[in-house]
Amino acid sequence: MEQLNNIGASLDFYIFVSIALFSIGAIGVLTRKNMIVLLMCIELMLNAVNLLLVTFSTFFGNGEAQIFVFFIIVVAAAEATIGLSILIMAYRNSKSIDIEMFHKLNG
Amino acid sequence: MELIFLPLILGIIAFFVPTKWVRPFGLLASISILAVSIVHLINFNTSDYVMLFNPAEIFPLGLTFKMGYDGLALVMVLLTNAVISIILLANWNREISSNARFTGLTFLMQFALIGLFTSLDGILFYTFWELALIPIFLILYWFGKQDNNRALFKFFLYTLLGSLMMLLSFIALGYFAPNYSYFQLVQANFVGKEVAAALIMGGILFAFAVKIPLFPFHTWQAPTYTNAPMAGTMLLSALMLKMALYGMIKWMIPIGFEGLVYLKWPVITLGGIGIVYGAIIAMKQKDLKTLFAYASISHLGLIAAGIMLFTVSAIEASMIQIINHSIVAVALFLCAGIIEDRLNTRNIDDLGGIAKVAPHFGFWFAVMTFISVSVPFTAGFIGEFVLIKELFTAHWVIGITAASTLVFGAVYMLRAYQGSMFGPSKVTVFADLKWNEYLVFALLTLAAIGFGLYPQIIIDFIKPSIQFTQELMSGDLTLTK
Amino acid sequence: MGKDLLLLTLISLPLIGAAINGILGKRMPKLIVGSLATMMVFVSFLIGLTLFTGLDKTTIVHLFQVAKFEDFTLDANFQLDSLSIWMTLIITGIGSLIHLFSMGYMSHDEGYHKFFTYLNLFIFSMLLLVLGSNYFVLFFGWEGVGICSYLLIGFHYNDAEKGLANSLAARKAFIMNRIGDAGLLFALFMMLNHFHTLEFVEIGKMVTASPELYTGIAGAITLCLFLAATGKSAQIPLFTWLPDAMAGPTPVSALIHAATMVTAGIYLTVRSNFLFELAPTTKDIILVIGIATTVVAAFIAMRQNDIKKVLAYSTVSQLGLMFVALGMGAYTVALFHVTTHAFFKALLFLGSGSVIHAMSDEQDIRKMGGLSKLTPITHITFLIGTLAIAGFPFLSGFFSKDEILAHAWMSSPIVYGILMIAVTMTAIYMFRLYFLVFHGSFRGGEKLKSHVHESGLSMTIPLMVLAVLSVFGGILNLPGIVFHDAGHWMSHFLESTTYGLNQIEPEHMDGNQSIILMCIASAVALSVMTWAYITYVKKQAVAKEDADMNAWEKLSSNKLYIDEIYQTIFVQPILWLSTTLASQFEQRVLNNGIFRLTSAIEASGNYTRKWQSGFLSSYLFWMVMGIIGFISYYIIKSTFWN
Amino acid sequence: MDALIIIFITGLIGLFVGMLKNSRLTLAVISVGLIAGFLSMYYMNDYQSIFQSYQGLQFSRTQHMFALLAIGLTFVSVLLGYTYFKEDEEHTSDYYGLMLFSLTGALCLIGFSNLFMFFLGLEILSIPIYVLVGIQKGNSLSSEASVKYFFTGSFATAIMLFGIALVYGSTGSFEMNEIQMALDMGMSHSPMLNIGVLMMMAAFLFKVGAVPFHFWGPDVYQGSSNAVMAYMASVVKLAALFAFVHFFNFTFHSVTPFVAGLILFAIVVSLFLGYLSALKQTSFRRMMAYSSIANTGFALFAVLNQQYGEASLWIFMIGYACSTIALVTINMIVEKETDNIANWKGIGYSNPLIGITLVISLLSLSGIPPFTGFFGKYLLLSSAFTNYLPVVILAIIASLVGAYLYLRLMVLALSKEGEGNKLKMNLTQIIVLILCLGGILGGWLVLLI
Repeated sequence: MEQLNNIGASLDFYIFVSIALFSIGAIGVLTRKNMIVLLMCIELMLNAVNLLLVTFSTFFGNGEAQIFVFFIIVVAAAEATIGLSILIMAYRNSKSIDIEMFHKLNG
Repeated sequence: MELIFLPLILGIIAFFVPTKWVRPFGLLASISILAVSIVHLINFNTSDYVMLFNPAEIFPLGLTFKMGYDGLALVMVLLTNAVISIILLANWNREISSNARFTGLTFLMQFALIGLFTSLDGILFYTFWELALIPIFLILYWFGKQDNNRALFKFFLYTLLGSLMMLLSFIALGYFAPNYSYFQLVQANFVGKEVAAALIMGGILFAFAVKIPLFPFHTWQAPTYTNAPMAGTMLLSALMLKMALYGMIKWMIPIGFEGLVYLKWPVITLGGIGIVYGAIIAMKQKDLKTLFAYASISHLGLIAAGIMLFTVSAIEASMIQIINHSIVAVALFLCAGIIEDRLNTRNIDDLGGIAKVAPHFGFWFAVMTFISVSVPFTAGFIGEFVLIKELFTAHWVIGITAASTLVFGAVYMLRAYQGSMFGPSKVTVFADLKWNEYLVFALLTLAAIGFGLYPQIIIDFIKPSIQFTQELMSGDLTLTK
Repeated sequence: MGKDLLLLTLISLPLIGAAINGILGKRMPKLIVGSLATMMVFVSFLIGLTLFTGLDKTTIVHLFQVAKFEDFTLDANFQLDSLSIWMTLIITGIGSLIHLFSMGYMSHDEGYHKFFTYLNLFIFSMLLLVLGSNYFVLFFGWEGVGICSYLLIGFHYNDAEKGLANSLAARKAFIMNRIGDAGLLFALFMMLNHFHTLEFVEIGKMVTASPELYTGIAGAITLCLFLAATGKSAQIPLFTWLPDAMAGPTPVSALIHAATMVTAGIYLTVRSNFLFELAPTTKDIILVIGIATTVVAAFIAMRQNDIKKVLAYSTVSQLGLMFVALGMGAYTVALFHVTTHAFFKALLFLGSGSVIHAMSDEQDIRKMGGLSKLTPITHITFLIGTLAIAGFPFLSGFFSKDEILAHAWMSSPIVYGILMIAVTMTAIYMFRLYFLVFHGSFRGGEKLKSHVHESGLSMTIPLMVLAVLSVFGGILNLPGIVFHDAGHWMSHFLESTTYGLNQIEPEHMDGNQSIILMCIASAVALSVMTWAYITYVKKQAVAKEDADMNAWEKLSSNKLYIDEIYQTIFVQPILWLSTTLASQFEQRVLNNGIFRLTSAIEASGNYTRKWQSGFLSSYLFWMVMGIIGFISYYIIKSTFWN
Repeated sequence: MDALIIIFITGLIGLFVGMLKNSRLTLAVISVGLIAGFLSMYYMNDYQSIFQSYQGLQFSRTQHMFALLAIGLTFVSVLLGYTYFKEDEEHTSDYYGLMLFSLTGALCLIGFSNLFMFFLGLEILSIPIYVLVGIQKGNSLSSEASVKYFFTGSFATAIMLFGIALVYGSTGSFEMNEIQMALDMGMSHSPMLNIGVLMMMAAFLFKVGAVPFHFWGPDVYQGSSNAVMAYMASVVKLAALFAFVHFFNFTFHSVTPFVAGLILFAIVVSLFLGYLSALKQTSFRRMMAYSSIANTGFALFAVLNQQYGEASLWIFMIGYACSTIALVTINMIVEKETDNIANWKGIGYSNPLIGITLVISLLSLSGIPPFTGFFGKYLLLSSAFTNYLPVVILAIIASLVGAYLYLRLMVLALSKEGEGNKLKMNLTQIIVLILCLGGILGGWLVLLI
């Protein structure tokens, strides 16, 4: 119970941190052109979510959220692998991993 | 049920009939359908509704699947079947009638029309209304001129816009009645919500106005007629347009009369404008088909204006006039088609002196001309007489406007006839009529004169339905269904 | 055989004839076709006679009910009374004579059976017109005769040079009649709205029962009726079709455009006398228009060179005279003139027809002359006709015209004066015509002269019969002042149908006056005759060419330019409107407007597509923008909403 | 429940059977598996399942219907894919396997009753699609499409997760009904929750492909193969839309009025943007993508319809999916090296089956009765009629533009110039067309049951 309280005091702090992380990730996604970096930024966003979930789970004092976090980690891993393979294939087709290269499909 | 589904089945069969059998098949099939409807006519002796399909329970969306006919609907069904047989007969010597696609589509359209006339459920009505659009569209597209896409799109989108407005109105109606059964809808109570009723009816009326077509919404008509094949034009003007007029009588007035007071005079005015406008434009048209198209704008403007008077006599006269217009439309477009077949032109300037080389055609064309200017002894006369009388009673200005059709009609019809048949004989060789064309003309004349001398036979059939409407409007009516 | 049945047979016989000829005529020999048609009409004439003799009171025959509407019914009823039977006799009598004449006249025409079909049809519709017991049936006949007249005027539509003109004339006649018909329709509507019936008798009863109720509406109704009458009976302003209608074969002109159809207007007015009696204004209008028409037409007739055109304008002028009588409320007098006019005008037309036949279709009087020896019978009969119409003493025309003049004198001397001028002009042009055609030397050249011949019996017999009639026709209605007890037989006969009238009987004026009037009339006729004889026979004056005419003559020979005026005032503007509407409004505004709209919608697709740039970064950017937009929406809403 | 297992295992088996390099056999195995899954889903309530106890997946009657529809549509897509996949024998099974895995995800997404299952379903649904889109290795368009889809998709996932986290944070539970209760107790207007809901909504809009998160749609549809596109347009859209509707009609129903404005905005813009942009396309799949954006706009009316939303969505989706699959099949039959619409000229004239199918599916798409498409639209619009009349009218206008679009295609395809060029179809395609035809003509009859 005390634990809950003393995290309760600084709950907002955790939330802000994770929001900040999330925003950084998002801004990275927006600004960077290298696909690998994009991938990393998305990972960062996911981790921000993880942080948030863990915070809440501590706040509510139940483990559900932490289980959810495990799900997220697994899924993130899967996504990363898929993403990398797609990236490789894309690289094979057009010798580049700069997303600006890909605008044949438009209009 | 067979009344409704026979055309559908025959239509589907028609697609698979080998080419050399299509022609007789089509004619026989249409005649058999006509025979079925005549059987219904013989058994019809009640002023009440004959339900063809009347499920007890009510399905989601307030769908009730009620189908049946009263005198009004039965008359329209008969008209449809008769006209389609006539059209197939008229096209007997044209290769279009040996085309399985055409025959099939014609029957599908017949199915849609009969369904529309017999449907007693709002959504069914709307469904058939839309359904009727598809076969005619394909007929126009496949058998019309090849460069007619623009006209086609105009036609389709115009009518579709109308239908969507109608859909909105029907959705709105759903809030005024427990379900979409006709008998529930007519009891929809708009007291205190007249404006709402006016808006709803306005939506429905828009769809009708486009189909009829009323004055500002008619631009699809002339190009569509001009590009369409003869049969397509006949189907359009002899049957398609009647859907809208029937809808006005059967669906618009009984359901939304509370709101129609707001629409009455606007529509009558548009009709009046249409009468004069169509006639005046028809005067100088060169293309026979275009001329007849504008002429029919003029005729139908009169009918629409008459219906909007809501008086029993006017509506009875409108029905007579509806039937007459079907006769006239088939007749005139057949004449135009005959000329086009023989000479590959419909331009009055290139014609002239046909009556000399083809006296029989000249004679029949003259008869049809007189029928279309609705001289006495023809159904058109009684119709126009009473319609104009009612309009005149309503207001003398509209009466005089409507009466101008007497003079103007004579002007453009005689001009068309004189220009193509008489005068300097530009045309030297012109094959005279074929047997089927003789037959068609004879039948049409017979019908026109028969109804012209004894229109009572129509009135007797439709009177109950119209008095039903009147009782609704006067408020003393208890419905059982 | 009951009256009803007789009446129905009387009506239906011509229809049967038409049907038979129309269907089988092509295969039957001409003689049978013609005689069948003639017999049909003649038999109905005989039936008419029997009915005429057995006539006692008004009988109405109900055939069937055409249609029953909410507040009125349309019935096919027929009425047998003095007026209708009188008209029937004229129609069938003259009609059978003209049928007989046509058998000879049309013998060379390939459309023989068609012609007789149409003629019989015409007789049928004319009988409907006069025998109908209500305005509805009357309207059937009214339009029916219009159609037949259309068909018969344009009968020679495929004539090499005149074909187009013929068909155009037919069209003009039909359309102008249609304008009149519209008037009749409106009259019918008003009657339906106020009397809820169209039966003559019932309306008559209502009106006579309480005249004061209906004075207002009667004015409107009668005006519409008179509009119809002007259409059918070729009065100002709708008279220009009649001269053109001469394009039809001559028997047609005789039957339709002189004897019967054009008098339908007079019949209509007499039929509705009970209404006209309530509308003094209308009667004045009728009077004025009648006077104007008779003068104008007579003036135009003076310088026409087409033999039939002259007679046509004289017809218009005579009809005007009848309307003058109607305008003065002298209905029986008008009918009397209708009768005599039917006799002598039919005679004149047939005579001219026989002339034209003899001249092998030459109608220009400048090419004729001296036909008196070549065609003796025609000459005599034509002379009788001329004398009759010119008002030569004791011929039919003399009496009928004199009645009208007497009434005119009673109403006002001015009217009488103007009418006298018209009468004088009538005499002038008729004698001019007569002398130019039958006297002097033949001007048509030898070749034509060689085969000028008298017509066959079938044509001359009618001429003679009609000649006799036009001589003794006056007996029907001798002026009471002179032949005291024998006088006004016809007026008394017709009183039963022209009931409720207060017409001035010439008895009221003292004998000397009326005798003086007669003397003046005959003096005029005789003096004109002598003058014309001197000018055209002694001085051999021939109709002038347009070049050396003075202004008045030009005006006359160009028909006062009325056709041109109508063209510019009515026809051109409407046609202009038609073209402009079609090209400007229809095309520009409606068509292109919608097309522009659709193309604009289609083009807008190009702009919406631009958003889809194809760059991943922009996609992501817009997604973020979307989220930011959502959140700002939330912030705005939560701050301003609650 | 068992259906998921069956389908998943079938996918695995399929992968192994694929080694035999016999595409017919693979197809047979997969079909059997799908049918088995369908039946087990159909008779779900008639027998004791060992997984009955599991609370994470609950199939209510509606969800049941949706699940069946999803399986059915997948089956159709599988059949449709056959002709295309059998070209490279050794990878045939991969397609099927991936499709089936993705279907498993879809089923989770339909049957979820807590956020775990929801999230897993979403991912299991999406990840195979990323692969499927890019599976044409040599094709640079395909790889581009898959890149775009992957990055936008995973970005959306991140947003979705953040939303979920915030919702959890403000309600303290992952169980749908508990969240609902928590919201009903009146925490609904805490900023955290609302922002969470908004973010989830954004992610949903992305998944269903509505403005302004629609950008992936056209590119991905064009880049992927016909079969995959058909699958995405039908099953993926169905599952995503259902989840969306389910969330906002039940769990978040107290929040829905609050976000209604945004959804209406999305609806209107999607409708117009979709149809207008589609007018000028030359690539068929791209055009269908835009049309699918517009149709999503219609489908979103279901979100605002608390009462009949899901039922209406079902009717609408069967109409839309069947029409789309039918059209894609036809496109597959006529497709030359490119999927240019010009290939369609006159195909309908002398091939009756194709002609009838395309006419009916296009009419159904333009919302003409008595086809299912009409009833779908009718239900959606009529429910929205009272509250959102202006939007309904706009939707009507937009559907007129749509009608013009489909009409043009119809006219092109029915042109007489196609006289006599018979296209050859193999059995599977014919079956697919007939199934779709049945769906379009008969789908709405479900209303009467």
